[in-house]
Amino acid sequence: MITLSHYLVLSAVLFAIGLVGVYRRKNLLMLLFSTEILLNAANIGFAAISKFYGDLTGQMFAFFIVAVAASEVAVGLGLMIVWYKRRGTLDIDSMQSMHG
Amino acid sequence: MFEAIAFYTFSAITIVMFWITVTSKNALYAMSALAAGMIMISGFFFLLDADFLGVVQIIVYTGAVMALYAFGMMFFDTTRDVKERVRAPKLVFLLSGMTALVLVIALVAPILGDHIEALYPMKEGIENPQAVGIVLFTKYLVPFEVAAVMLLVAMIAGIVLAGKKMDESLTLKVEDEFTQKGAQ
Amino acid sequence: MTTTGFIIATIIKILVVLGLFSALAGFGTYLERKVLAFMQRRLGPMHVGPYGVLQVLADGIKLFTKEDIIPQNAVKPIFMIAPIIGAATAFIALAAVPILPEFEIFGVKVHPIIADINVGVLFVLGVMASGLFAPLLAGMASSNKWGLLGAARTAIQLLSYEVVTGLSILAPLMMVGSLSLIDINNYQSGGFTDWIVWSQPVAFVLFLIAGFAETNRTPFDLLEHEAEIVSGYATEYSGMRWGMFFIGEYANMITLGFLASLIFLGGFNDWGFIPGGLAIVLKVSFLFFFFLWTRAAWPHVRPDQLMWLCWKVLMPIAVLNVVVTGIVLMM
Amino acid sequence: METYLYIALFAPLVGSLFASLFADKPKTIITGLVTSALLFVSWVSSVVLLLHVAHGEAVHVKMMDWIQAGGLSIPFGFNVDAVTATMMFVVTTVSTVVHVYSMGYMDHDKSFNRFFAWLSAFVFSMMVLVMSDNFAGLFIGWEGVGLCSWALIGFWYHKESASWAANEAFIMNRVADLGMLIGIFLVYWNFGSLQYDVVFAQVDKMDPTVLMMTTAFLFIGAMGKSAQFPLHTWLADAMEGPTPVSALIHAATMVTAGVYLVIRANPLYGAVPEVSLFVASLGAFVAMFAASMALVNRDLKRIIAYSTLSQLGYMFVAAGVGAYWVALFHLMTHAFFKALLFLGAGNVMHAMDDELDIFKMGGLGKTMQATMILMTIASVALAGIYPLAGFFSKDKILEAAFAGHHYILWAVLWITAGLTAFYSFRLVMLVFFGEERYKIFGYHPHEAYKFMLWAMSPLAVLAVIAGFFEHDFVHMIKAVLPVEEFHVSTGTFWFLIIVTQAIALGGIAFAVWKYSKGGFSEKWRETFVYKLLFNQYYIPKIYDEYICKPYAELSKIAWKELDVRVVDATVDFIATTIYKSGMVSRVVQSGNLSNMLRWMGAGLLILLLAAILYSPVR
Amino acid sequence: MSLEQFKDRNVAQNYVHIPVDKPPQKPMDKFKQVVRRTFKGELFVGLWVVFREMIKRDFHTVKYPLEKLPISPRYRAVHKLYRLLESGNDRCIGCGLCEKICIANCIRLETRYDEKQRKEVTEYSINLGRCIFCGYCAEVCPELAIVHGQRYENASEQRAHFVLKDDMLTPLDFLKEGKQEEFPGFGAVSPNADERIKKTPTAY
Repeated sequence: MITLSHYLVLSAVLFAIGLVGVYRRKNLLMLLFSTEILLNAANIGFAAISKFYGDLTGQMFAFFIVAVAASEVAVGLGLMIVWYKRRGTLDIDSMQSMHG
Repeated sequence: MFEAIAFYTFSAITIVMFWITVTSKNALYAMSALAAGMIMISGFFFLLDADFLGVVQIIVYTGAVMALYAFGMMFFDTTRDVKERVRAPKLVFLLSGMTALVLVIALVAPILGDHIEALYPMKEGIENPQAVGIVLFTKYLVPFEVAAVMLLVAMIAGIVLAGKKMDESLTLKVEDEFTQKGAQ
Repeated sequence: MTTTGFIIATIIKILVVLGLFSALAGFGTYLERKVLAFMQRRLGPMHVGPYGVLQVLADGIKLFTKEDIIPQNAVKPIFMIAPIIGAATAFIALAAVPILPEFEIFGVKVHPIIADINVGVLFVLGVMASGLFAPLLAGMASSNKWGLLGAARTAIQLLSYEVVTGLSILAPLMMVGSLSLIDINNYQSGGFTDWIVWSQPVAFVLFLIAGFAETNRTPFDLLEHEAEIVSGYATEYSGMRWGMFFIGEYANMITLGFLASLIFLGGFNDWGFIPGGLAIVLKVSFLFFFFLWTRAAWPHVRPDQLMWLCWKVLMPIAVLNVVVTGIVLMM
Repeated sequence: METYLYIALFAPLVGSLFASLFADKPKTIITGLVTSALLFVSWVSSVVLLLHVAHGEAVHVKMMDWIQAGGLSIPFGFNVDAVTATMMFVVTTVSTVVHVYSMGYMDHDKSFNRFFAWLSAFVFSMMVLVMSDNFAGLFIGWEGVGLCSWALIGFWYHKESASWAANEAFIMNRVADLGMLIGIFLVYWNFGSLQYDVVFAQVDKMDPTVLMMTTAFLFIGAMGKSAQFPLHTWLADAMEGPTPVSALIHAATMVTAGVYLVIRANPLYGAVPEVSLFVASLGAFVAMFAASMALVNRDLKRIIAYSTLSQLGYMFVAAGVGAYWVALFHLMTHAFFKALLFLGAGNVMHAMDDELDIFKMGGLGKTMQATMILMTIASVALAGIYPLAGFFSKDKILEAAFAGHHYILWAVLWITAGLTAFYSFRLVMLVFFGEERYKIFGYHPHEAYKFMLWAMSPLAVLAVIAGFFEHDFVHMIKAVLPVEEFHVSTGTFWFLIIVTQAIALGGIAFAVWKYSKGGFSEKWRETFVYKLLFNQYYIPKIYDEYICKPYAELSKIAWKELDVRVVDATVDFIATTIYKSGMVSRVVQSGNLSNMLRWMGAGLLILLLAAILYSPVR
Repeated sequence: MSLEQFKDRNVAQNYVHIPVDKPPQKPMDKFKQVVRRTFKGELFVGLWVVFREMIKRDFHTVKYPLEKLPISPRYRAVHKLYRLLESGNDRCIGCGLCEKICIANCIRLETRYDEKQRKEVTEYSINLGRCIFCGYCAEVCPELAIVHGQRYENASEQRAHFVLKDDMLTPLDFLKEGKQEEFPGFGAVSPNADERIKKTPTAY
């Protein structure tokens, strides 16, 4: 029998994987990929809670997360393309012009 | 039983795919693995009776978001391996591991409790898309519209950012045009 | 029906659909060549078998026995997986499509649909949408500039026309009030005049146009436009991998034919004296023929015209159609 | 009626805003015309309102909620009853005249537009002051007129004396306003509201001590605004401003705000006879005190200013002895003839190229006949000669004082009446008659513009006839103010009139006789009394020596010892600490996204831990 | 298909000019064009045309290996070496001009003196893998010995694809039957060509 805990643990694990990506990757593209993983991990959690508590609010949140992800991609990719055209690299370490 | 089989299979595939995404040196691998993982996640949604969400996940994430990523990747050199200099890799795993541990503890421990009330309970006999529609267009109408506006804004931003002349400075460009017009 | 029975039935259905539709897809290539030949005052394949019927077989043998070439700089795993995605998504999309009306065989009632999910239409569209990864990954993985261009065109074309498809289907869905294809079919059970195409002609035309673009058929077959980008995403492919792209494409055409028939053309309801099963076969056949017909008759568009058409003509019309439908429904 | 109320109130504001649009532009006559026209509109509305309330009704509107915090509720409300309507009539009449007059007077000034902006703003503030139905609104108007007064006294800010005078007026008023503010706080503290009607309804239940404190503190505010002793010095110095300003603000309207406050708060003052007596006594003292200073002063405008002070003293006496309506009546008549006097002085100044010393004038009557007539009318009215306006109001004050058995007050006022007549005609004689001394100094006097004289004429008319409206006025004011019959016998009544007229006429006669013969001898100037009076009883000097200088010393100590050593050091210490901690933690801000993300992750971990540890379910 | 038809197949006498509008510039005009073309039925005209052709079943396919189209007698494909009509001797005199002029450098010939001390061509080969069928060899030949023939099926499994002298030379029996075609006109072989051939004086 699969319980809510199963899903939540899965969600946590996926979230951790996403975090590994976020911390570890230096490539902007990969960073965005990792962000998507984070969002999806959260989505699973929401959907699972929605199911096991019989409440649709969780699904609603998941919908809005999907919408946010879509807009994030549109803007993020645009910025990335601009950056790549100017600098020829997507390495985060090359974006340090604002260091204090 | 089916649910268990499906759950474990999907879990295994998803975790492996996402792990590939996170660790792969090749952007194309990462992208493909991520897309595969997204489809698997939609599988979870189907398991969780959130049919509509599952389909939206496929259409939006796999069909649109990942395709957009792929399209964006064509501007970069995707087949070349990504060169990265990872500092303090142990810290990365420590942090993520700790977070995962804490999350698991937080989620598995009976913190959530039973005193959660279903605000918008799922009713018997109403199919998922219909129920979603009802809630989405009554209680969540304003967030829904806001999300729509946000998407529109994001679209315009994307168009402006990725426009043809963006490798030059927009403001300088405008000034140039002014000077040209002045010259005429 | 017991669980075991259900599993067995499903597996049988899957096998039937897989076998039948890959055969159909292969046969589709023969049909295409024949029809195009006739329309161009040619004979088409004639030598293998009577009237060249066995040409399909010959081609299959040829493709299977051909060397599977993988370019040195290609991203190997992705390059190898891409055609499989193409074929697989095409067949997965068929899973939610009711192919025929229910019938009884050996005393068993058969639902000729693999999985009746309540979001059928969206599922089909979604899976077909994820089918765009086949050309996309293929083009990007093959380290070939034509391939890359083909992939880029895939991304923009399929992504853009998905929007039109979705919007055009929205209006009939609003009328029916369900996402299940069977419900949509039953909605039109009243006969010829009940067909949604009569109440939603604009949506039908839009859906067809977008369908052409999504299945990469002639007025919009820019992904592998020989005159411009050699063979697009499939430039580096050969042998059976190349063949799988074709099976996918033809299977997609058939799926789209089924979708259009079910949503707009009355589905598998009896049509006068013609029984439902035959009726839908006829409709799908006609639509398939229509795909070939246009290929013979119409020229391509340019990529910029394609995008112009999508975003500045079709999408506004689709949105207007949805709005008008909504207003009419509310009144 | 509400519409008229709003028009009367906001027309000056509109004019002010309109004129301020052109504030830094070169002179345009349009600003003057527009503001004058709007003031005329305001005047018409005021007249309509006056006629409306003359039957004992009141117009009360609540424009909006202004402050609504907890138990404190102060609406932006306006109330027009007889008192207010009278004040509005006075204010709008005088200000309209002054506006029109100013168009001529300020003709050659390069800040013409700014002048009108401030002038109209002043009128608006004054209207708020008189129309408000609560103490808070009154205070707003109070401060507003203070601000405008400051700006207008210091209108020629490039002159050091002008800006000094402006600041003096402003600061001295603030000192008084502190008292006023305390009074208002006391009102709110004890009565729980600032609405006039609510407050006045509760007067009977109040502790007399509380009432005394309240009224006393309110009266401090009134003292400041009406320049009563010891806060009187600013008024004479305020004559640095343009003459129309002196006419409008420092004679007719603003300085009477203190009187208005006392009249408005008459239920409070009526309940505490001690304070009222003090008010009356101080008024009488100031009347005498100021008149004495006016006797010897050589400055044209200062003489009139001291005269204003003296007349304000009269009003306070009237208010103090309980004859509030008389105070208001005298306020009105005084506004007319005093404004007229000032405007006439303005004409003289123009003619004499801003020369103010009356001993340098003389014989101007030949060239400036109209001005001479107008000023003589005003002076006669000021002296209180029948049948001009001054007679009716001033005589009533004396009668009220006598009827209240305040014989000392009456005596003081009686003497003052004589002094008033004397210095008024000393001024008239020295300016308009006698030998033409200005020729020695090379002046070429000329008459003012025609329209300026026409503008003054309404005031002259009012100065002549206003007194005859006494019965109508009494009839109207009865609804609002207590009107007592003075219990004096007819004989006494006529005796008082004759005595007063006699001393006034005596003063005039003495002045005319003395100055037609060439005035006092030089020796008179050597005497102690003359010096004392001429130096304003040395009060400015005393202030300077015993208040300003010690205060400056104290400030210096506070600056050197307290500010630099303690406050600055503390602030610097905080700043340095933050700066240094910033320098230390700057490393975190490496600009590297990856590092930032790691920090973020660490923060997430901490937050999660906190969420678990402090979870309520645990 | 008759020969006449064949000759004229590309040359229609009456050209039809299709009017071409100026391409629309403004977006609105483009939109109008789309609408016009949509509702004018141009698309359906195309559909109808192809459908009509389909049901007419008027096929033009030539089943090539089984049936072949006639070709023009002047078709210029794989070369032929001609013989003299009467005597049946080779026309080629081994002068080597063709070898010289060949721009693709694909002609090789070997000569020797025969027993009569006359020049005789022993080997004559053309590398068809390189030949571009420019016709210079035929044009330069003083004896009209080499001409282009009608053999066009020159597909080969070998890369070095040569034709040798024997493949090209007109067979004797063929010549006897008078099937070696000659065409009249400028530069053609004169009827008495055999006679006009001077014997090379061996005495020199």
